[in-house]
Amino acid sequence: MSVPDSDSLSLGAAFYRQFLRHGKALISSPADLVNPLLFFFMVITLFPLGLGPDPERLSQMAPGILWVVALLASLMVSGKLFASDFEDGSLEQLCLAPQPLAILALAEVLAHWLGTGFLLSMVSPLFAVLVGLPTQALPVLFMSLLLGSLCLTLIGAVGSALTVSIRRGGVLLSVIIIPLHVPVLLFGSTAVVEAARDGNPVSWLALLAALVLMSLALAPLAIGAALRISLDNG
Amino acid sequence: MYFDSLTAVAHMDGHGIYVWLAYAITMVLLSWLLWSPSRELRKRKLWIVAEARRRAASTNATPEAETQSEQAMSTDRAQMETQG
Amino acid sequence: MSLLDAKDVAIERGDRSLLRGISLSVEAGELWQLIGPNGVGKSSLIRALAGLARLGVDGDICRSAAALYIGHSSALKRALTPVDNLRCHPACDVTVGDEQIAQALQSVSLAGYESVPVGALSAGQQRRVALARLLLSDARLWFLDEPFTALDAMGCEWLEQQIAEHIQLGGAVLFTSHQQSRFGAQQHNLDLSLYVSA
Amino acid sequence: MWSFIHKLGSPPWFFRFSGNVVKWLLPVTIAVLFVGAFWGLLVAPPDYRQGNSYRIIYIHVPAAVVSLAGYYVMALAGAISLIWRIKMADIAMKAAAPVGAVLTGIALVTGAIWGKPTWGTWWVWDARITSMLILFFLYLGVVALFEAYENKAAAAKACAVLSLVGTVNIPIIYKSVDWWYSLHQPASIKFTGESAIDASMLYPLLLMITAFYGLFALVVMMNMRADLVWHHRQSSWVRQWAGFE
Repeated sequence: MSVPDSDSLSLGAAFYRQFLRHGKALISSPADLVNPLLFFFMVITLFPLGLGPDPERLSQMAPGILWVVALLASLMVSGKLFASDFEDGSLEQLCLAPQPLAILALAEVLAHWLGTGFLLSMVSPLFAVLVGLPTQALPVLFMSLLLGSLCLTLIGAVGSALTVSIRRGGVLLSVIIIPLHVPVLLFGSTAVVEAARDGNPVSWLALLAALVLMSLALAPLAIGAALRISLDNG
Repeated sequence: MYFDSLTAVAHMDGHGIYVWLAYAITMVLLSWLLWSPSRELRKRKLWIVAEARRRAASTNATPEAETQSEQAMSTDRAQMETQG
Repeated sequence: MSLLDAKDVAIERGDRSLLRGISLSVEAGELWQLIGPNGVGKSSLIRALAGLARLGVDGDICRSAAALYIGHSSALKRALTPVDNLRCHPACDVTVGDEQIAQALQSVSLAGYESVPVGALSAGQQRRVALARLLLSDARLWFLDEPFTALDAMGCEWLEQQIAEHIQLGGAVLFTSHQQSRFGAQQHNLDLSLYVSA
Repeated sequence: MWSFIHKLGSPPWFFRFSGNVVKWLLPVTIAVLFVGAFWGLLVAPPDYRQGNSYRIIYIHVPAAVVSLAGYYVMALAGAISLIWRIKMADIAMKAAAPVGAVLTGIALVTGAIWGKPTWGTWWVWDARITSMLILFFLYLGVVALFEAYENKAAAAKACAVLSLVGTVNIPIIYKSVDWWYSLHQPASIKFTGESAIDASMLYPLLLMITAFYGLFALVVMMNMRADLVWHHRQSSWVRQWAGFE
């Protein structure tokens, strides 16, 4: 073995390395970054077509529309989170790594969130104008989607880890994950509704932040366990 | 007894249809819940007894009959498998 | 001091049991080849010994050293270059410098391909990038599942040399392969057909 | 005590034990069910505001209570199978999931039928019924996940993880739905505080709840017995059971 006695990888370095790996893979195919945003843009435009152009009615429903479509976009993207790792065999290697699988999986999920949910929340105020969301609600929309998309990505990652070894796992992912997205949707959209009505969105945003912290703490454990199980089923 | 006559029970001052519909659906579903595992258990017991008898028959049967009974058992097993 | 101890290992697939009663102890400097017909469960066993499969595996397996597993799939991201793939490899247990990677790629005769995305390489070349990991890891226990497939004569010869070198340095290698024993007397064989459960 | 728990894990012992329990529990549960239904339907007085449609509470509330408890039982079995790798817990979880789903379905259907005379429409988005609908989706998710896996041993472990994640989320779902829609009538039985309905209606309701709990345990055990016989169809104790009984 020609490797000099270099120090073994610290947890932080392994976390960063895994984060980098998923990030580079994501950036290398820009379509994966742009598609969710296009999906969000197009589905938002369906609502005025479906519900009629009356601005009064649209702006009243804008928070709900924006949040539901953001949830669907996150769901659509979650399926692909572990799919490529499962196919090219790097999931097996991940399970063999000396560092805990939950932490490495968390690194992958955060990199995936940056590429999808984070971009979505940056772009969402732009699309909010399409459905006539009052301008004073835009910052709260951004904040709620920023926090909410992280929570949705973490929960979606649990579903993705559970269904990665199933061939047509896409639809199944939605069936098992949508009930878990309900609290996030409720807190997020109510925060934006309160902001649009000049009410007090802070308490709802605080609840959303609490959900984010809970998911950050608990979801990786479930993701780690689910990945090991999916490997056995593959 | 709160109700004085049978018709009052059925009518329940206008709400009878809803109450009896709810109870009917619940009783049907509950009985299905109780009935399906016992049917499954009986079906599997019959299969096991049949397979035991077939295995006993095939041990003292001639080789030619052997392959035939073996083949019958595997198709039978496949059929059970799809249901099982 | 044995690097790998496996006692009474049984492998199941679905509720059908494939292998039973396998006991194995691999000492430092030993080379084991798992032999057996197709479908007897060679891959399942080597994955179980490497710690990849837990469901459907009974008996206790304990490894007292870091393990490196190379299976059929190359575990490489098609969009990344060989250098990025080797530097950020999920199971890589040591910090790997750029010159070590260059050395490894040079050793598998992929010198000019550092910046070509792995997706653009041929299957044989991708296999060699995956095998380059053997040079970049401190793991003393190697589990190689069909390592010689999709390798040309030169690749096989390189791999044999790496395995021999790893053995001398006190490592241990388990591998599955169809070809007959390539290392002659030096190699222990584990014939799985003896352990097939009825 | 521990040896009892330990023996529960061995299939032949559990099969005989559950066989005896089912023998006496089946008639008892059916009897209690009919007594409770008779009492609630015909003897108990109607509610002064809602009239006789209130009698649906005697099946709606028990189904809702037991379906929620059933999810926790399922998740507990999942946790046992994940942590101590006991195969019997896998079988228990697989048996509990469909029963819980059907009970939640019953709660939803009876809730909708109850809503028609009281609120005039078949479906009202009130907090309790909405939370039950989401609990129904959680159950369907577990059942769908189990069916999707080919390797049934991995399926049980995956469903265990999903039901544990679901358990963590249920209180949050119930609370978030409540805050989101806080108009619903307060839960009629508050075991802590004094219950909102008087004794003549409370006793049949408690009777029906115990009947539903008995029925849940009964059906789960019967499902488990059917699975055990199939999993161990080759082993001698099953053949002996099939041969002699």
